[in-house]
Amino acid sequence: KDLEKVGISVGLLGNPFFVATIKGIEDAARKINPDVEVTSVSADYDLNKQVSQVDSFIAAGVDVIMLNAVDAKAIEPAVKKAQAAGIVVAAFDVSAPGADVTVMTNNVKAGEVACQYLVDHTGGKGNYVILNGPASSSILDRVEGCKNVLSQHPDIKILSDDQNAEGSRDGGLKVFQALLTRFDQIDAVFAINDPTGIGAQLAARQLNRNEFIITAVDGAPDIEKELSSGNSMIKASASQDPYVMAGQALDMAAAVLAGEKPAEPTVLLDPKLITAENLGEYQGWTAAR
Amino acid sequence: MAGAAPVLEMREISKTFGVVRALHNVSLTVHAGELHALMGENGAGKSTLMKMLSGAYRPDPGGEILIDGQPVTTGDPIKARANGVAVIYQELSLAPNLTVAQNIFLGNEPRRFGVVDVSAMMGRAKPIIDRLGLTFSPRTRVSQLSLGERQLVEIARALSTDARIIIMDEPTTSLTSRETDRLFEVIAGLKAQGIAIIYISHRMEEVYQLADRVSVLRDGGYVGTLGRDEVDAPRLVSMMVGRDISSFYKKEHQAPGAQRPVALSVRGLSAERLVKDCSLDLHEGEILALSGLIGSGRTELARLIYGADRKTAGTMELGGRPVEIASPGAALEAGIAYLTEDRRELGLFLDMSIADNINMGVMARDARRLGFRDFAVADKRAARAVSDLSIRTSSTRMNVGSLSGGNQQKVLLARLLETKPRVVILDEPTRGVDVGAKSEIYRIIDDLAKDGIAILMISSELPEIIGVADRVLVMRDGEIVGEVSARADRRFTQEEIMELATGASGT
Amino acid sequence: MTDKTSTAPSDGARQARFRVAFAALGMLPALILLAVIFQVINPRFMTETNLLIVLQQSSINIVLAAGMTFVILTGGIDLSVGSILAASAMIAVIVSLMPEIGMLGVPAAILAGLAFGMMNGVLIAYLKLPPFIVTLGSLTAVRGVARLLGNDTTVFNSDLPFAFLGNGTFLGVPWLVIIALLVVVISWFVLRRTVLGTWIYAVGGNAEAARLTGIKVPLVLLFVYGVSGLLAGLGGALSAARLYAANGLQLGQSYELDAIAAVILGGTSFVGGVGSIWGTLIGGLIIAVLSNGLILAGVSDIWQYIIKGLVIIVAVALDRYRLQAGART
Amino acid sequence: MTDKTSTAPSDGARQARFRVAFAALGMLPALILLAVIFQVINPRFMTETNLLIVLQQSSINIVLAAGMTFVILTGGIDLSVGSILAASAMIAVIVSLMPEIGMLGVPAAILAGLAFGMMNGVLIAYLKLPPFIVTLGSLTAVRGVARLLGNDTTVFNSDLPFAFLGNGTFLGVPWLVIIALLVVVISWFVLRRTVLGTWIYAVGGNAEAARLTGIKVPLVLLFVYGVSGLLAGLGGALSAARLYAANGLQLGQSYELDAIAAVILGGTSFVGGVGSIWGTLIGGLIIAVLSNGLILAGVSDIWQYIIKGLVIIVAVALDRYRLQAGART
Ligand SMILES: Nc1ncnc2c1ncn2[C@@H]1O[C@H](COP(=O)(O)OP(=O)(O)OP(=O)(O)O)[C@@H](O)[C@H]1O
Ligand SMILES: Nc1ncnc2c1ncn2[C@@H]1O[C@H](COP(=O)(O)OP(=O)(O)OP(=O)(O)O)[C@@H](O)[C@H]1O
Ligand SMILES: [Mg+2]
Ligand SMILES: [Mg+2]
Repeated sequence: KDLEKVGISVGLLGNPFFVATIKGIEDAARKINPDVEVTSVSADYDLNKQVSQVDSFIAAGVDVIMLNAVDAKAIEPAVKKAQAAGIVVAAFDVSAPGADVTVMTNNVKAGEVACQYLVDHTGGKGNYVILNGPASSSILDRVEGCKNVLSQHPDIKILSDDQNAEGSRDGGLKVFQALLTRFDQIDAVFAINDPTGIGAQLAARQLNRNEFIITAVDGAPDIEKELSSGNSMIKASASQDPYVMAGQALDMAAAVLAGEKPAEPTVLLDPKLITAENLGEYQGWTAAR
Repeated sequence: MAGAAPVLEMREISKTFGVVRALHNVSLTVHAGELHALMGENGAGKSTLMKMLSGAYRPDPGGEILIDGQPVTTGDPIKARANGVAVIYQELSLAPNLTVAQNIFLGNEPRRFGVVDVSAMMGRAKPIIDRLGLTFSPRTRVSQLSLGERQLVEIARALSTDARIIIMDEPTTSLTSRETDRLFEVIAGLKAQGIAIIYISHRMEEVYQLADRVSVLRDGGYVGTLGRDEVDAPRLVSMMVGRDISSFYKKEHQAPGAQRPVALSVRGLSAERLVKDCSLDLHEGEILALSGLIGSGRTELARLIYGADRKTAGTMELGGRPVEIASPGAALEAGIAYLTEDRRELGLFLDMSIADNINMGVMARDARRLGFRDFAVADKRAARAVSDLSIRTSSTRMNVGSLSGGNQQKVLLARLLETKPRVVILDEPTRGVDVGAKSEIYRIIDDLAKDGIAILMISSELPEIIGVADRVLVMRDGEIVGEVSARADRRFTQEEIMELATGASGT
Repeated sequence: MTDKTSTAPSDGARQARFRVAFAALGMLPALILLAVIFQVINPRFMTETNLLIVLQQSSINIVLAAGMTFVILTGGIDLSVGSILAASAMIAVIVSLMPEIGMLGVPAAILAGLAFGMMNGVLIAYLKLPPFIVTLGSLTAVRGVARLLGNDTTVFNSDLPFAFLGNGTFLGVPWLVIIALLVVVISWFVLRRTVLGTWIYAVGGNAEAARLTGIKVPLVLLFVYGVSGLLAGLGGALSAARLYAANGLQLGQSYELDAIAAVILGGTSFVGGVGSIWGTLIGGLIIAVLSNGLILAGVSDIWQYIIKGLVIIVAVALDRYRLQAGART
Repeated sequence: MTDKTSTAPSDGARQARFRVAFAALGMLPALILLAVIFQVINPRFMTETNLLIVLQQSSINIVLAAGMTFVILTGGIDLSVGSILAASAMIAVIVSLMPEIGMLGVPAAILAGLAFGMMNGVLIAYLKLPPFIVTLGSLTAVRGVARLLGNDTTVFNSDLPFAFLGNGTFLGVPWLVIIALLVVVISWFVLRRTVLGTWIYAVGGNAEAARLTGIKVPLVLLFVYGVSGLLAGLGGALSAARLYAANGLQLGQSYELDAIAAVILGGTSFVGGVGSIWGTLIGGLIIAVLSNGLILAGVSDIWQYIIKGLVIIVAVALDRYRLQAGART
């Protein structure tokens, strides 16, 4: 079968991360078939909505569904339904049980490298804060990865890990303002994504606190700017490459559609820790490719 | 005066609401300094005609309004006011959340650079307030006022504009004779200033007393105009209703006196607000009137008996047995029914049909299994009530909001009667009701009394009290200050009641 | 006079009935117009499969909106339905995981919804607190409970005993659709054929007059918030049945807005006392047709937002215009 | 009788004034109680720094809620403020990135907000469409516009020329707080001292009566929705100034609920015509104190939801109780 119609459902379309994934998919699909029709929709983190969207894709007769699952477990029945209709399902960024192919960032690893950086630069001790976010699988994985590292160092004390900063600048600012009031001495902060990290830094600047360093996950454009500024408290971010990740997922899906069996249906991409030093080599999300 | 050019001419005014033809080619001429009374049955179209003049409605094409001989733009309240027209609406149009002063000057505030000039406002309010003898502060919120007091505010608003034509649509319905007299003095003053007044009322005595000319509408059409000398009751009534009404106050039932058992006995009823230690006995088949000035607490007392407000002290007995009435539902179950004085705010469901409004109190009783409504019974009840009380409507499925005031009142009365009460409390039962309907309502009240039902009637209209009641209790400042009853040889008089109500006799 | 009284009623009654029927049509023309436009853009829109999908997608919202209709008819509002749906769905899945009694997940969810709704009702009816604040409070608090129930994880059951409710069909019609229609029909019966229904309209029309007529206003309010909660609970069970899973945090977020939009699009007034459940049905369908049709038309997500917003506004504007034109004739 | 006429008014007036003052206190006791409880749990709560943080965190919501107060006083509602905030913030950042005219970002955002608000106003005032639907429509459509403006990316400017508005202080008081207070004071002046303010209350109290007295009701409505949009635009500028960035999709999500909650907590009635801007200020502070205090108390996210919801309900319940007790004395 040829690749003629592709449907994409992502957690939240307005997020620059997903914008990059969609671009990656579109570019990859055009390479295979210049006349391909790509429809992308946002599930707004609503499982019901995502299942409905899968239904609509089935009705619209797409060949491939590119799925960024809102819920890594519960999406299974929808995947089965689509496959029963002869559609190839490719999961990207978040795993989806039963998907034909899966490409995602190793989020556990992302948490590990980001927190390893903190450990290395605090001498393996001190007061840590984890700025948590909404309980989605990728965020849970990042926190798990971080804790994997921290738990090996008995001198590290986790002051707080149960505050939801909503994954946004606004939330990071608000929550970290209160945490700064609550704790006098903080040595390191792990933010579950870049906006949260930047929000935390804004809070710290406002309250004139600078005794700690921050790391995050994503490698978004705004963090590049931060890292390059030279005076940022944010020292590193475990970067993902949404463009490559999603493009690769589409390539694999197209292969399945053409009847090839992938050697390895699940690909975990390792994050790269970007810092001020290696920023020059980093391509970034929005790079034209 | 007849030679003077008319200040107002309305020509060939028609108005249809959907299928209802409210007015049909009505013309009217009013001169400066004249009090022109407008009469007609409920729903004849009086208020509608006046709303054309005030700009609330626009007449159907073909009609014309001329002020000082000049045609004016219709359907615009602001233009109308600029043309010197002021209105006291029948259905009060105040903003309840604002103060008295704010309402009086609403849309016309004294201002400096857009900022309300409060001192100027108070200064301008003062003479008006004095003129009407208002007993409440201009800073009072209107929601705190009783209906009668609100009507005074509405009048004050009309006086505050320098109008040349003032429309008064039933201005006295909630006023007692003292405020009414005050208003009449004001009216005399206005006439002397050359202001034209259009006066709508269902109270014949007022019309005899005030009117220079009377025009009559019937079924949306113009019937005729009588000069002051031509006005007499039978003639007016037959013009209005198209037939004679022989006896106005019908009084066939026997005043039961003490020989009939006491239906309702109230002892020491008090409330947080106003009502203090009120006691009364109401006999079966008796019509007991409750009189007093506005704000004397009659409505409050009635609501306490009905369980609509919480009492702080007092006991009640029904048919000799003590009862505890904590809610209107309980009162209805015990056989007490209450007709509110404020039919729009507290009585009617304006978005519902006439049939539903009539059946609202007995719906549960009529219901079939599982609470399903019995529409057959409901329709029958509604149809019967419509014909029994001569409610003027084309269908019982019409919204009650589209009825005229008097017909709305009959709908409420029908609802109350359907509950088959043993004790009936009527708060201003003929408020805004035309002569024909009034005499029908009196007949209904009389019939109820004949059936042995006990009736407590609150009324601000003394002739009505004298014509209908067997006995009168007078309230002042929340207390029952005295009783007036008829003796074999003579009925009680207005003077006796007023003396008690104002405390003039020094009791 | 006599002849007038005899002929006028039937005439007026016919006219009145016509006007009621016309008003009851409500937004139907807008719905049909939308459907035609989408059909022109993409002929797949009016295929049987796709129409069933639209119905299915609208069904949970319609169930919630039916409950919301009761509430809004009394002049209230219920912001907590999305959270109640999430909590009930959690309960449905958790119970379904228990061996033997798995089928009880559905009644458990419905009862849980009822319980939450009654709590809202008690606070509103007896403590006389403003509905907006009470249900905003429970929007937040019940969301917390929903998360607590699953400890912030997704609960999942691939052998859900009542999964047929969410995915099965009966004579070719999805159970979801059948249930939603049943809810609408029963709501219609309650609202239009029972005493309670008339009381609901009466309370919405004039609560103080209703009290003075002896209607137990607090009981009516308790009922409507109970119904809204119960239907949100049913919505939770259906959602669980559809997804084989539930998540306390994400499920049902901002569903209240969709439900309210369906009710108001359907012509029910916020002030209370005016409106019909059929309107709600059509309102719910308009929302579903819009979402589905825009995807079929290949409109990008950003433009979907813009178009959806504008269509909602244009639809009520058309409706307003139609009613005015109707009144004029 | 004469003596009564002379004493009664002054007596009544004094009573009335006392009652007004007492009612104006509104939710202040609830706010103080909350603050005391948090202080007991964590003595850092009442430090100067933290109180300034609370004020700062509440300020954007208070700006939105001030606009919402105008709207709700007329009996309307504005659901679109969150989206307008997002679109305006985008505009503020985009303009700030233009060399030379960067400072114009603030007026550009405010004007954009005003324009969106006026659009709502025209539809509501002149086409007489229901406010809920119109602003629900623009909630969606303007959100789409906000996303379109940045093509779904986060726009940021680390050298934002007006960043001091979001992070700077003036005599030790954050600019954000100063601006929010200014907005409240100006709103108070407009509502309580100007003719327009009286008209706003009159329209909310009885729109038909207002029309009959010659008030141009449509103009009043246009004004209130314009103000709400304008303040949402200001909120967007402040938000941009605070974050040095804006994102069309995420910014301002469900801010409308917080703003409405502040207004209603503050005692303004949904029915219109009753309420005050001071109440809104206190309502906004209660919401901010709750968020901040719960984090200081170390309450986990899940329990924050539950407690927040319950506290909101308890606060209005206490208020209701207090008013009743007051009425009795
Ligand atoms: N807005 C409306 N819609 C439909 N019908 C109306 C409307 N307003 C008035 N009507 C009808 O017009 C007719 C005249 O009503 P109007 O209020 O002018 O009577 P009225 O003479 O003032 O009676 P009343 O003495 O009871 O006040 C009535 O039949 C009434 O039902
Ligand atoms: N909701 C209220 N709050 C405060 N005061 C009120 C309220 N309602 C009425 N009052 C006051 O109570 C007093 C008595 O009112 P009530 O209605 O009982 O008198 P009434 O004798 O029936 O007079 P009316 O003929 O005007 O109806 C009035 O002075 C009024 O100002
Ligand atoms: Mg009239
Ligand atoms: Mg009274």
